[in-house]
Amino acid sequence: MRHETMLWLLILVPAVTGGLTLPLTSAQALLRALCAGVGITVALGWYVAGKVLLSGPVCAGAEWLYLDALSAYNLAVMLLIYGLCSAYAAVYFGVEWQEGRLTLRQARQFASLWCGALAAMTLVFISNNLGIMWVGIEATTLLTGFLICVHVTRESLEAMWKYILICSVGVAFAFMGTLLVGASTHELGLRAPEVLLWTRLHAHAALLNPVWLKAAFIFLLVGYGTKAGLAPMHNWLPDAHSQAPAPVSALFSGLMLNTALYCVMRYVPLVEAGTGNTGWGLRLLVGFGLFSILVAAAFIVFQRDLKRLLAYSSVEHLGIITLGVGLGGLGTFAALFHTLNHSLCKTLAFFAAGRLGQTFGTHDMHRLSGAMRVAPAWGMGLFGSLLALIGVAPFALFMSELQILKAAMDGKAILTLVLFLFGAGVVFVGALGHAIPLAWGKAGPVARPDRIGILESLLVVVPFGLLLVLGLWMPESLQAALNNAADVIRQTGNAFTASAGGMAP
Amino acid sequence: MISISFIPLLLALVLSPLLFGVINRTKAFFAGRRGQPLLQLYFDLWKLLRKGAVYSRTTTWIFRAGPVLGLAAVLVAAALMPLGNFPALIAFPADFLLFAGLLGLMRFCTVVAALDTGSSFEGMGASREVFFSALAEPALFIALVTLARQAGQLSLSTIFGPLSGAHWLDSGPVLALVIIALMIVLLAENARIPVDDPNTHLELTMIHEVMVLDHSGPDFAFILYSAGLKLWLFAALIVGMVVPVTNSVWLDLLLSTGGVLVVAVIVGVIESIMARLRLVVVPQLLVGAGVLAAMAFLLELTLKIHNPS
Amino acid sequence: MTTNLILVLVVLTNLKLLGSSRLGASIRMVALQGMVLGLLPVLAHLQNLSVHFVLLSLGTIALKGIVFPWLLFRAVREAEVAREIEPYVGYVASLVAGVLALGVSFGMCARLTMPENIASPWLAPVALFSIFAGLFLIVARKRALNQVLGFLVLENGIYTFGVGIVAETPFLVELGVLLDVFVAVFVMGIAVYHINREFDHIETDRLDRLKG
Amino acid sequence: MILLLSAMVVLLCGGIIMLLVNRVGKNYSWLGAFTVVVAAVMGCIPAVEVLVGGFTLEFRCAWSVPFGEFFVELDPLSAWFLLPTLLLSALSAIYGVEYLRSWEEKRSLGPVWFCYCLLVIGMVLVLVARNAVLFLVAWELMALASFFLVTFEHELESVREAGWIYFVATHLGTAFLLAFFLLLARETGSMDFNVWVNQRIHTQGLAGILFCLAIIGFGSKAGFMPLHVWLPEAHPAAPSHVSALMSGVMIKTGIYGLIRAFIFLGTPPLWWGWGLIAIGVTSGVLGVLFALAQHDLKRLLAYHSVENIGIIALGLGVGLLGMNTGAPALIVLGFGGALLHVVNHALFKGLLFLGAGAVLHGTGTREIDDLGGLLKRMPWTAATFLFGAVAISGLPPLNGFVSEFLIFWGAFKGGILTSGPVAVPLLAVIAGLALIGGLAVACFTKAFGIIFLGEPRSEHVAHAHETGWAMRLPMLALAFGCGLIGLLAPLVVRGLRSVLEELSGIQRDVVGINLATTTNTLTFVVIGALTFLLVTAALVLLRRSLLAGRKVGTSATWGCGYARPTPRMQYTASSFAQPLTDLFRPLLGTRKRIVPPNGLFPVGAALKTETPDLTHEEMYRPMFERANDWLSQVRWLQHGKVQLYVLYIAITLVVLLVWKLR
Repeated sequence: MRHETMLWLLILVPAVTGGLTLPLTSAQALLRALCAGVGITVALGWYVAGKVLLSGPVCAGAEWLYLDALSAYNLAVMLLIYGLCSAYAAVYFGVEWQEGRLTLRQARQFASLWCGALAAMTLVFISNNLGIMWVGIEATTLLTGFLICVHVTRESLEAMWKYILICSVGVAFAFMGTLLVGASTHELGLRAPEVLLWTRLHAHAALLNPVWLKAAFIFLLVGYGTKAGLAPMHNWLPDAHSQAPAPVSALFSGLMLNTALYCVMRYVPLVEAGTGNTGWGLRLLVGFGLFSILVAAAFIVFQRDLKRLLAYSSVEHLGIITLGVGLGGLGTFAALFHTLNHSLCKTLAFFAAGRLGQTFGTHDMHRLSGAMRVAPAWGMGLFGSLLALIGVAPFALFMSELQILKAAMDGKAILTLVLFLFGAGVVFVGALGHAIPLAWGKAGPVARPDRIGILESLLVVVPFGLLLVLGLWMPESLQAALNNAADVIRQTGNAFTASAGGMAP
Repeated sequence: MISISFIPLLLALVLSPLLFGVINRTKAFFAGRRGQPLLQLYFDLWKLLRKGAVYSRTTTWIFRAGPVLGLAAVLVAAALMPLGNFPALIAFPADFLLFAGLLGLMRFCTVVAALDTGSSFEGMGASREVFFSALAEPALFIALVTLARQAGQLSLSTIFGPLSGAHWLDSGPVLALVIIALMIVLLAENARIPVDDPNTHLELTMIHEVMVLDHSGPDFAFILYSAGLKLWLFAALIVGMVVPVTNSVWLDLLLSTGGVLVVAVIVGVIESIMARLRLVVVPQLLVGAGVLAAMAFLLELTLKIHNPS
Repeated sequence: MTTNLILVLVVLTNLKLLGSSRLGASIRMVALQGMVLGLLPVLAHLQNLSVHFVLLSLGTIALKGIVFPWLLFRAVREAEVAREIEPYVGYVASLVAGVLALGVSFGMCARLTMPENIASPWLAPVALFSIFAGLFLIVARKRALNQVLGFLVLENGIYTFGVGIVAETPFLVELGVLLDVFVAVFVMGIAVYHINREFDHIETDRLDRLKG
Repeated sequence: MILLLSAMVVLLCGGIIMLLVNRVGKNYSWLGAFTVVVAAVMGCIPAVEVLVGGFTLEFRCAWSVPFGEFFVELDPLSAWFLLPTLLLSALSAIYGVEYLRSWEEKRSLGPVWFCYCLLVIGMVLVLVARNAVLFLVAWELMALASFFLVTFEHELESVREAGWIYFVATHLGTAFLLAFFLLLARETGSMDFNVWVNQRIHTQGLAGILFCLAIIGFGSKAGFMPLHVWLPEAHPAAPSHVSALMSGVMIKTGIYGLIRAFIFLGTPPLWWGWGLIAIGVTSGVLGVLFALAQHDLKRLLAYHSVENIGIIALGLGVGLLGMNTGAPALIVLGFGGALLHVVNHALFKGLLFLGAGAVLHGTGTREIDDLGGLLKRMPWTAATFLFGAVAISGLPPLNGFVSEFLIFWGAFKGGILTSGPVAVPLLAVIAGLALIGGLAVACFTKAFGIIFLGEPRSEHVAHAHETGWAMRLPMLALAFGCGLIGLLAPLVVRGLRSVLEELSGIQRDVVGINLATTTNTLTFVVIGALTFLLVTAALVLLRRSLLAGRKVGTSATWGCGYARPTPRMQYTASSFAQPLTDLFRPLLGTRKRIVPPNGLFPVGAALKTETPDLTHEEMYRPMFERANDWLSQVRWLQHGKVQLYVLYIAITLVVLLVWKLR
């Protein structure tokens, strides 16, 4: 059937692109081809996702492939960000190529790995088999590993080593968890091919063995949580983000973390149903969410390196998303919305950080100051995105955080509310203290003049505009999509489903 | 009615310059001198009104406007102050707020005029003037609210009516405290010893007098006259608490007028027997006045609880 | 009861790994462990043996028993290092810790209700123990190579569990897993190689420039 | 309503256009000002209608945001706050045209005007929003716009610092507001203000919590001590016409929000009244004291905003006590005085900030001690500033007196009628207001006298020049307004009727009666004021006739024998304030640096005093620094050792397995 082919294409196109780019002999051409390939994938993906969001889940390839509202939504977001990142990569490495800081070999390496990563992530979203989903995640880890050290330096190597080791260990745990889930199905007596199929598990979730399931979820949470950068498993994140080239950092923060978190979300309904909807799993999520927020807040205050700052901010926001999912109900809705907002905002921030880094020749915030004067467009982009990240209205992140707060308040989770507000407050104070000198401080020494083309200015305007629009106006269709996606995580028939739909109660 | 309510104002206008004479005479008596004639201030005013004026080149219209506005303000204030049983020309609830406001305006004008000269001495005087009056203000208002509570009335013209012997028997200490507080306020507001010494000729020690060093001619006449009026008004405020004692209106009027002069005598006595306080001590005096008034208010509260009348 | 034998072997190899300082010896131990575990699929499911298990065994033996050791030996030769010098935790202490970990894992698995058709009651504990041992190696050793070994042991533990308890895991998945592990080790090998060339040492405790 | 909405649209479009057309050296400020004026006029019409008619205009339309609804309503309370907002916005905009001209060559003025328009939109929207989400968005929009306006001169380190302090203060305040609104939403199950009004919170404990949240949240915007830290930083930093707008009306949105909160919260317990009175006295007295100790004109004015907010809080406290004891007189006088003072303060504080801007514009300095004798060079500015000074000192016959009169009167009424628990706080109100009044006189005689009178104290004054009409007219208009409200007090207060009915929740006729007595009294006050003017006129004539034909000479100021006084011999602001600042040293923590004259023929001697904000120095700065150090302690968690990172993971795993696996 048609969807099946489409889904297969989603994996094939990027893979093939990766292959095709190899023979090319100029980085420019390489990057263009790359963008073209990604563009096609994005188009395909959106088409399929749109179909799913409108007309229910799709199951294909002998139940190996499955796309429901949740995965479709995440897929759509992921592809959107991937498209932006690829365009930006073209700009970023284009500059390096002109300055001869990028060899053809590096370019090839980058292109192939980049496409591979895209394929792997797509696999994560469209696979129905939890094992394959895991394979996808592990694959992204290994493929992106070398993306960190496109430029081999001591720091980048160190970062890569930490990244690969920590994430491999974490993801190994995730696999253990997957197996444990399989082990929890003994009472069901499923046949070999079905045992890890999400659809089947979801159908019989209530019959799963609770103890095995709990053990499984703990392993999964720690494992995928490591990849998603939840504290205290986040330590690889600042190093990797600070050392990777900006497009890769954007890729990491913008979608790899979400992808890992998506895997956790997949299991939430199983665990909840399996443990009799006692909110056992959700409490864990809330705990990790809050801890991540607070740890990140503490580290943001005294950062010096811009990209490390952004990395910690990612830890914070992933914590917020986890918190939202953990709160359930409206929180889930808001968490998914926050995923989109955070990805948009953080990619913009990393774009700006990268180009400004090229302009100033450093990421040290003491030297990288007065960006607004030196490079108006990107300076504006950076300042704007930082403001949005720390939750200034009328940007979309304010809205989603507001809803998460509401979820906490309505759930009478006062302590959670207070801690969240406290953490957010600390982040605000700290990050604003960094942002203002960044934007307006005494202009630091400039390594190279800032030239900016129309495409680049688009890269600033598009995410920014989206953030603004989503903050002030949330299309019905998007709300519906979010609700459907959220309903996959929270067993439907939830009190908030109606109200979250935007009809003021 | 309106006709007789002119009386307090008229008395104030006519007799207020006399007060300085009385004070000087008292002090002369204590010093064993003959002293100036009682009507000295009248003569001075008359002389000044017929003189020309000399203005500093530094000054502006502010300097010229100061005395006029000040006098105007205190005149209107005079129209608010009753005497004995006679209500004031303008009487309405909480009129003492307007009274205080006008005096404040008068102060503002004097101070600004003083600063207009750019002389350091007058600046010094101005600084001290605002300093002390700012501290005197609370004392005045607390005293007033205590009175008002005592009388259950909110207008100067009606407050004093009920304050008769009965109240003195009933809550004498309260009224006594209030009187003391008001007396201190009077001394401060009118720049008398122990707060200020009007007739040393050492500018550094003076407050009110030094502010008007540069004024001359009619302007100075205005200033002197408004000073007299101001003293009269405060005296009337204090007297009002004691009088009326009889139930004959005219007798009371006589008594209150006499009372005002008595207050002047008392001021004279104080000036003769006390030395001027050091500037740093004055705040304690004024705050003390405020504390006394507040004490009076609290006593008043407890009294009211004991016998609700 | 060959399964139990295998499991005992696994435990012993783990303990040896914890106790040994020479990288070469450690690699051999890991190789041995891989070989042994390679037999597990077949031996654990003798009654309902299927081609799927046979292929799995072969794949495992080939990968864990031959390819990985070869890769690692190459890395050792590149790095010209023979032994771990002053690890964070001494070898005796490591052994003690290992024994403790064994106890803990048995205790923890007591909580789980095992499926009835299980080859050996020791499967889960031993798997867990291997995981702990692997973690311990990663944490307590400085040589990057030792950490790769640790990762492998950890992986073996999970593998033990998977093969022993979740027999129903689809073949495709297992292939994917093996492939991933292979790539992982491969990648780590390259990383070690790079690091060694850049820093001319592979002491990961000196890789601590990025902090704060 | 449509008019008001379209006014906002006009502002938005105007702002965007300004953003597009302005370039460096291409200055279309007049266009921006024009837009604001047009919008203001459009907005004032419905506001006046509502205020006079006492009815309510509303407009709802779906807003596709969760829990959001575009529900705006113009009721008397909103209208009462809306009028000064629009008026001052328009006047400041006109002023801005000339004030900003000196920057037109350096930078594009587009962003400034854009933010200005946004700020006005934000304020208007805050005043009319009736949906919590809409309100919060508007609130944040207001904060954001004003933040960018405050940091207009962001080349200066101090300005950036000020911007940071301002944004942090306001945003942390917003956090409390979030809690406030969400808690209300939870209790009522709705985000709709009208629902909240209909089902007020009556459970005491909950209401208490909400009250505290509102006090902190809105108070940080209004500038209650000790949440006021941002005012003395932000107002001097911002361009003067923006300071005027922020100090004049923006901080009032905090008061507005507080009053709204009261409406949601049912009958107040006594301690709310006490709390507000305590806040009022602290803010008022400390505010004016700190103002007295400042040498920077705009800092001084900023502290006076704190003082006036304190006065308003006192009024509200009196009103709350009235609501608690069911004494309509207190309600009418307290709330009435507070509301009237909101308008008055908008007028004279706006006027004073514009005046300060004119001085800054003319002389290039805000240091009071460098100025002097400006009246001769800037007669218009001086005259209008004098008006503002008299008004803010609460002296008749100007508007400041009227509102303070009402609050005072309310306090007195309560003071003579009620028993201890109410009477004693009211005594505090009386004493506090009296002290504030006296100190305000001291402060503004100092400000006006030292700046505009005497002889120039430095070179800055030499090239001072009077402002052009664009800056002069707004000041004249505001001064006129001060006088007008002073003389038309009864009419203005009558306008309060519908507002008071709305917020006090007592019957129409009761309000009516009390308001009637109030207006009668005020008529007497006005009569007094008019008599004062007549007497003045008469005296002026008298004086002229007296001096006619007499010799009127001029000479040097009498120096007590010293023949050639120099400007440097004049009293300075510091010396003028010295007795008071010395007396209150414990509260102010004024720092002195003295270089005493020494030797037989001393050449140099100097005295420098500075009074930094006590709460900022003693409370916030140490707090933030300690927090910073404390947080830096966690740095070791990220020590760069990969082994230990893995250990964290392992520990997490084991702990969870042991703890959670049951």
